[in-house]
Amino acid sequence: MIALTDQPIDVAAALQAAESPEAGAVNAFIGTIRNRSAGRKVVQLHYEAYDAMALHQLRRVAEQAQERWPMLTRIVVIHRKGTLQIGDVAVVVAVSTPHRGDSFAACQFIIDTLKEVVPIWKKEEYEDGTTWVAAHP
Amino acid sequence: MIALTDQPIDVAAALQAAESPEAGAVNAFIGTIRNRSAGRKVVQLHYEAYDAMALHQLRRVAEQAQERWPMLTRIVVIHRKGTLQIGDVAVVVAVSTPHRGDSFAACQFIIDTLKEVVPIWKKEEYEDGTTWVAAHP
Amino acid sequence: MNLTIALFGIAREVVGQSTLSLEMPPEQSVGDLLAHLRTSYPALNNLRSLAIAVNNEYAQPADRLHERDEIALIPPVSGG
Amino acid sequence: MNLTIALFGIAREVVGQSTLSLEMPPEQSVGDLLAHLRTSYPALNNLRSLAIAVNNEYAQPADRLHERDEIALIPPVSGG
Repeated sequence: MIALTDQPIDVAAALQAAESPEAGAVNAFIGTIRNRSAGRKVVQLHYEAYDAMALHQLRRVAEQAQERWPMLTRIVVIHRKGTLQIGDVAVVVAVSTPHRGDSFAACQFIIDTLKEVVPIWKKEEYEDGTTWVAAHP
Repeated sequence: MIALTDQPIDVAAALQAAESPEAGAVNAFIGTIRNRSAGRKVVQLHYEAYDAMALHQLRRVAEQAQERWPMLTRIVVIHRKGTLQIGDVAVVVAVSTPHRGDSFAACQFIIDTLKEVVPIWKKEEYEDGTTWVAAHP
Repeated sequence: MNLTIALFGIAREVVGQSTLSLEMPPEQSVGDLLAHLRTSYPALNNLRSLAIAVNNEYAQPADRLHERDEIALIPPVSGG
Repeated sequence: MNLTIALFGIAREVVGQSTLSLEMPPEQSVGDLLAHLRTSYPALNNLRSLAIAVNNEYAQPADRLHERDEIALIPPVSGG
């Protein structure tokens, strides 16, 4: 299950979608909105996505993971977009494998690669301004 | 939160307990009961625990993780005991950290160490017999 | 040929609009388009990276552009 | 001194009871107890490992046992 949504992410449903009777190990990464960033207090946050390409690239990342870890039984990636508050869930990656080491490695690969290639942009809003994260050197 | 329980584990509640406004990354490992083990069809499974020592050792593992990853903001470990069916959740480990790499490493350390030191024993029940897992060479 | 370029994030703010319509000579490459945009909007040169996507894939500088391509300017991504 | 040993998992099944009460000379070590148990219940030698826990901690062979210690025999663990 690969999705991009402007609604709150149901983490429990995402995890359940990752579970499978053939797989004893589920690893999940949940990215939430921190109250501070680079020492500044964050008020809220906006995620903008290039929807069609973001979904396409998310599917590509999942396919790459499946090639590298053929024993993956389920892959769930859900990314939020729109305006988020502190503590809100921005992204969930959940995978299942028969044995646990593979679940950690595959989940970390997916979130690491997602952050490199998926066209989604985060704008942080502080009490005294805003920044597009990672835009400048 | 460290717990040993004979009731079904509420995974969503465990994850929520791991989240924190100071930490943007939650990593969770969920161990579920597979329908096969070493090629045999598993019917159900029994976990026996030495309760007092298991809780003490679980707390020790959490303390070791906290020493090694001082940036850990929350550690949740819940292990089930008693009779479990295929697909049931046997264990949940969930941790939060400000940055994601640490959350993966700390969560994996905790589940790996748990499996080595915590006095809990798994008896698998097949259609034609039972085995105490890992008991024999 | 007429190219339509979708703009996102800080690139959209720098250019001041969410799509650009450009009339360019035929046989233009991705590299040509990037050079044109960097010249027209110098603030784009302050970004840590700048890529062109064609039909939902990251494109290489030598790739040729075609009028019906879905083109987007991709500033540094920051999802997750 | 009288020692009470809690038994779990396959060790409980091998011995056939969930606690053992043993009368042993004073100043016995963990290693002495393990040797005694392995002799009394040879099937314990088939296990991949066998440890003694004293007061909820894994004990070393040279550790001395005391009458009020909470002692347990720990066959190979398989939690998680």
